Amino acid sequence: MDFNILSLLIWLPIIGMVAIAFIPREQEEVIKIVAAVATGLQLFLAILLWMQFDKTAIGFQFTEKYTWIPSFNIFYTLGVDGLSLPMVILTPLLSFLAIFVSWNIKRAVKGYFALFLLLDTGMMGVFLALDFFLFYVFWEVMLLPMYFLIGMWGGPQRVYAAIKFFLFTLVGSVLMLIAILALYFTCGQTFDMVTLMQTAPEALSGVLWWGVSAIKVIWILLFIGFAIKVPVFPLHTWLPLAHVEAPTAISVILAGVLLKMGVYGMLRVNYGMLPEAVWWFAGALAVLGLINVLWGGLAALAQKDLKKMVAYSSINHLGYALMGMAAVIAALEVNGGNYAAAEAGLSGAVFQMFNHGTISAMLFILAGVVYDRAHHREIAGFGGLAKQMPVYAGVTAIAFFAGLGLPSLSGFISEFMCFVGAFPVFRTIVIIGTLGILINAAYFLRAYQKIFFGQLNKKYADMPEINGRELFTLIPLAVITFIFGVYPAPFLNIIKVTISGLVEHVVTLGGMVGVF
Amino acid sequence: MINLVFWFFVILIVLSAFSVVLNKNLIYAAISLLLTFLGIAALYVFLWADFMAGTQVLIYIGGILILLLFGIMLTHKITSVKISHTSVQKGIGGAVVLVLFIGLLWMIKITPWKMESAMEPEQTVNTIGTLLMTDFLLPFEVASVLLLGALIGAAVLARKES
Amino acid sequence: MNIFLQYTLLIYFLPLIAFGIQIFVGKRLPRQGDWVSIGAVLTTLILSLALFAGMLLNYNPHFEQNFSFTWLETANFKITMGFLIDNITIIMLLVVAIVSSASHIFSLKYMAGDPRYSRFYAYLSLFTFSMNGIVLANSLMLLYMSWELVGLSSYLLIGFWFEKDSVANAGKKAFLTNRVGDIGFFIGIMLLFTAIGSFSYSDIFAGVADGRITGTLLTLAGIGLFMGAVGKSAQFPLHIWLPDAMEGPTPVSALIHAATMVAAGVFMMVRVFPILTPDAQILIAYIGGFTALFAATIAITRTDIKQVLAYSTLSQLGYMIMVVGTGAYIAAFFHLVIHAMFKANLFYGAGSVIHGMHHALHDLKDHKTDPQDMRNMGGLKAKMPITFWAMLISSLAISGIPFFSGFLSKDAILAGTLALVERTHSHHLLLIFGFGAALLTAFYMFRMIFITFYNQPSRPQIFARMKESPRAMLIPLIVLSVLSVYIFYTLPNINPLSDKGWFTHLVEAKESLVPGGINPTVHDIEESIHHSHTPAMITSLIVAAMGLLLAWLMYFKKTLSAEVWAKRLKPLYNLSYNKYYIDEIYNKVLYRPFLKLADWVAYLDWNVYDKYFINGFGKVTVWLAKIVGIADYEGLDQGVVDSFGRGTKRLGGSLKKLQTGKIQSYILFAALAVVIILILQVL
Amino acid sequence: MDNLQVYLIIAALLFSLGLFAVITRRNAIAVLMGVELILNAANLNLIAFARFGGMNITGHIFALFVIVLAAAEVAVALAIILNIYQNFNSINVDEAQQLKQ
Repeated sequence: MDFNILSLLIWLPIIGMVAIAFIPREQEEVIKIVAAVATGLQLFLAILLWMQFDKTAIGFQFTEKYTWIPSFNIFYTLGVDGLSLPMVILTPLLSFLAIFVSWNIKRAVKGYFALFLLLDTGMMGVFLALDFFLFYVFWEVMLLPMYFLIGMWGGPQRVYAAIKFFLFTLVGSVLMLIAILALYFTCGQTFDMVTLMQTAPEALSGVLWWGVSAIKVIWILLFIGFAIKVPVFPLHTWLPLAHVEAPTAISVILAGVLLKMGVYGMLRVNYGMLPEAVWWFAGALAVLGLINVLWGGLAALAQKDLKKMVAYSSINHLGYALMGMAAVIAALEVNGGNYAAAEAGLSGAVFQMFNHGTISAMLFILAGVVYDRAHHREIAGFGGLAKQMPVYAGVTAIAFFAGLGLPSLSGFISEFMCFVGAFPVFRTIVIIGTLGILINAAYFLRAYQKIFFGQLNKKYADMPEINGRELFTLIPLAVITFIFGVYPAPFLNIIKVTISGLVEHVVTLGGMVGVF
Repeated sequence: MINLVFWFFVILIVLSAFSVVLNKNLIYAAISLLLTFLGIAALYVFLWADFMAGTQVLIYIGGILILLLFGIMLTHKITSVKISHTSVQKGIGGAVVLVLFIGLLWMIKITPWKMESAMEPEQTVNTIGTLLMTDFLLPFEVASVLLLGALIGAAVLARKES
Repeated sequence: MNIFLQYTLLIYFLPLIAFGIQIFVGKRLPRQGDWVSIGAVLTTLILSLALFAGMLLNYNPHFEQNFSFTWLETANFKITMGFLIDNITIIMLLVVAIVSSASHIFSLKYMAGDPRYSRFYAYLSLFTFSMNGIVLANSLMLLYMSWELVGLSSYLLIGFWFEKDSVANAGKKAFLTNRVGDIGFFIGIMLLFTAIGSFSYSDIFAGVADGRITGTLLTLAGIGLFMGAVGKSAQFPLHIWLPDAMEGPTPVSALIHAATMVAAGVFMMVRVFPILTPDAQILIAYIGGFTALFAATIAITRTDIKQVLAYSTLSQLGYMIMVVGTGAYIAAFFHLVIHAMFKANLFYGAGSVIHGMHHALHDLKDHKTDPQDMRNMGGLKAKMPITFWAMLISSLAISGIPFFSGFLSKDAILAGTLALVERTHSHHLLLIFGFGAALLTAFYMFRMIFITFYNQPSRPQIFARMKESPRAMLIPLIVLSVLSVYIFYTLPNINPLSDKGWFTHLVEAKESLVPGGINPTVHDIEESIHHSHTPAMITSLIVAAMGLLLAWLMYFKKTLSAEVWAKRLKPLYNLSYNKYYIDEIYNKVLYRPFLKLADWVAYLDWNVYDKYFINGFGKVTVWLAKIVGIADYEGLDQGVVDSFGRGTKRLGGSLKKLQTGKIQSYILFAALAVVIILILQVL
Repeated sequence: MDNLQVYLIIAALLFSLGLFAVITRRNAIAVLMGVELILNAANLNLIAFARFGGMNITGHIFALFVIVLAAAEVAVALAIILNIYQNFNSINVDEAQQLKQ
């Protein structure tokens, strides 16, 4: 490829944003079309990238490197590998669909779409940046539009929700910044992530700060920073509120992309730069995953608000990914060098990350569809809608069953792989964790029954069926869920080399156990 | 003799300048200003600046002062005897100005002026002309544009609204 | 391509294609597309028959074909999928195809006029597809996936008339109860995978034989897999969903909840039998045996015709599970096949009766009377002769009367159980379970027959409007009745008292693969069965006859009054009538506490943790800010800064006068400033 | 007479007087006269420095430009004053105090 496709991917939305800035605010249709075109082109580029991506190559591809702030050794470095490619495809896909989801936005259309495109740039940048400083900048770029999008276009408690979201995330990014600077100053004054992955383990080994291993300190800082995004219990309470209050499209992005940054960040940064600590922390990670699964699931079961239930289901689902991530230590010598389990767990986590992106996006869109019609989200307030809206009921069934891990839909495989991977090392935790699949089923079926089964609620006897635009946003996601559920190999082929490389990385560099 | 002439002009300048500032009648003030300008033109001659002296007389007296007089005439009903005005904040103004003047004097006194002696030139017009057309061509042109602008601006501003 | 692969691929995917067509365009097709599904299922029937014929013609007891492809892989982790075709598979495919075809045809009339007619056929096709997946799977992975899909189709079909709350609840209950079992199943799979590194049967068998997983772990793995079977085959304590599942349409009950899906658990246990350790086997035997008797005791007090059949299904599945545990697992498979035929037939018969009742009630405009309640029937023999005969044959079969198929397999099961007791000289309890259930089976089946088809009609006005069901519903009854006759399973042997025949030859028992010789060999088992065959047969005949006699006395001759005996055995009757209060107990002990826990978690999370802890941070910060604010305002600000401020204000007040708007003042001040600077400079 | 300081003192005096006029006079034209005095003071300095700095003609040129500026300034200022007069019927500077608001 002879043009900088990654830069284009990042900056296309900004171009769209500038274009929108020049359109008079009355021209709402034009603004929406521009936004759709910008994200659509971005999606096209992402697919092009996917086509050109060399699945067998090790390391980063399509790298770009330009000097940015030479005095601090800061570069504008971009690159993509098997870990980020799924997210690079998912992000524009969800952004593109989210534009259509927000087609009915009434207030301040211009500002909304401009901020949305800025958010898109931020998200894309986080996944593509290979320079820590750049990474951090994009991380923050993403935060601000999100704050406004929730705070200005959200529900009744939007300001509270936005501030909560903002504060939580800010705490996380501050800790992350400290960690980044710590890495910068201890590992040869570089922000280059690829370099750091090679040098940090050695540079940090044996370093003690206040009597504690520097590796542990940095790991914890980074972990908290990313854990807030995931979100990991007990740092999760911003999520239900933000999800409930945010407009539908923003919930989609929040659940579909932003939450993934936590997992992505952990795999890229924590696992990449501090592999020794993986061994130390994996147990805690598995336990946190278990708590996420059970706590999120039980909380979801008790929710009365559909969107809140879906929000808690996100906590529940990402718990599986955490368990899968913890599985990586199965490959260590002391655990029997079970590479199969380690790869299963890690691939499962990455796959779960992607699947949760598509599935939870569907769930939020579906919740939005019914909210648009009924203007409430009380699960018990519906009833019998299957008769009135059969197509909607069918699509919802796909999403719900994907959410509860039904085989032939993608969620199953990733959960399965996470469990299978983590099982050899964390037997008890996984066995307790399998309760999660029961709880999953319980809350989804309960909600499904209350909304769709029983006698039709008279109030909704003339509720219109899901319309073409809404279906257009749902069908691609449903198709992806189904295709990867039936035949996941194409996805796993993309991440295969990177995952085995990461396992190898953690094993060889994390093998220096005892350096603490 | 020359010394005497010189001091005469100095005294003329000082007196007339005071008159400009203090005279209650504007017409008188304007005429005093004319004397001041004349005295300064004379001092220019003492300073070997013959061309500048000529310019001073021509522009200040022939141009600016006439303009001022026109202004005075136009803004006061000529019949009114009260072509005069009062002053404000004389006390504090005077004090400040006085202190400032003393400061200036003191500064003039303590500064070690670097002097360079030179011969009196035949005339300065040639040199000035050459310089204007070479080194200072651009400022010269800008000045001419400025004058043009001022001309038009003044005409536009002063025009009575129809 | 291999001919077997071709056939099985067609069998596997045709119903799926039919499902796809039906779900998307079914409504727009002529006749709502029922012919698509029926065509697909009949084609699979023909293909299954072809496979079956091929198997019989080229008879080979060790026939086995394995096809697999890599489904997903990473560098070291790999999952393959594929088909395992052996004799068991082919027989099972045929069973599924027969019962499914019958169900499709039966539904033509039974479901006619339903607003979601095409949807119904779509779900049936989905079920057939999923069930065939279980049958064909060559690995636990595909088995598990199909297992869940079967659960999905069951959920959809039970909840087909979802407008009724009890129906929707039943569907949910079925799915969730199955999931409980699936957790165990899943753990079992993970235990095996962790030890062996593969999901496929052949690898697992090889791994177990190699001793890569032994002892307690292997027992746990076996029990884990069995938990899956407990869920799907509705064994105690997860049996609660099956009676509720009768809320679904009757063809569904016949297909899924009597013949095929519930037998999937048994099928799986048959498949994985070689890896079961003795401990696991004993547990299986007890659970199965207990369920057999337990369900039978409930069945005797049911008044709903489908409920009787549901509990009888539980009981029969218990038999199958029990015999897997005793080691004679071929008998379990045998009974599975035979049971599928006669139990489906019983359900279709019941469906036919209900259909008639429903139409009669409809004519009467009576919407209160329960068309499934046997107490509203009686004397129907005269009105519905074909239905009656079909049900009678099936009842004879299930009761284990000679000349009917059930006798053969039941006999084999009881013989297997007796053989275990004789081999081990313990576990006598299993005999009580087995023979007790046999007695009760005969009793409750004929109770049903007598109440429904004999005696005087209890509601003459309904009776007057009853008529035989249409032909489409009778064809399955006739076909399945014929298949309930012993001769089909024993050819070329025609001795009705012996189960020897093609079937027992066809499926050979596999040796246990558990290392260490702790399980008896196939030869040992067969030897002991041979010894216990005759006593078991005689005993079973006696108890069946007793049960039949009792039913005859009570419900036909009425020399023994059912009411009087119910009063005499009041506590027992109550227990049975209330299904041992299991649902209530679960509700109280599990379900409600679980929901309460969820509520509690949600409350803790949102109203305690978030409200007090997280927002507490905020509150503390705000509070601190306030304190700082007060200190800042009252002390620093008012005290220190404001004095500056006040001074400034005063100064400003005075200086304000300076702000005159007059340029001259400003210039003056500028000059003043210059002066001040000057002075400062000098000083 | 051949002494720089004398000229500077005169210029300083002129400047001070000009400033005084600017500060105190109420009539705009009188203020303008004060400005003229200040400009003349500056010019005088320039020319004096030219004379005692080795007869550097650049000083003259500079003074020339100042004169030009002064002319332009007076023209414009008078025009403004006329305008103000038309609006307020007075050219007393302290009456035109919109700046205060």
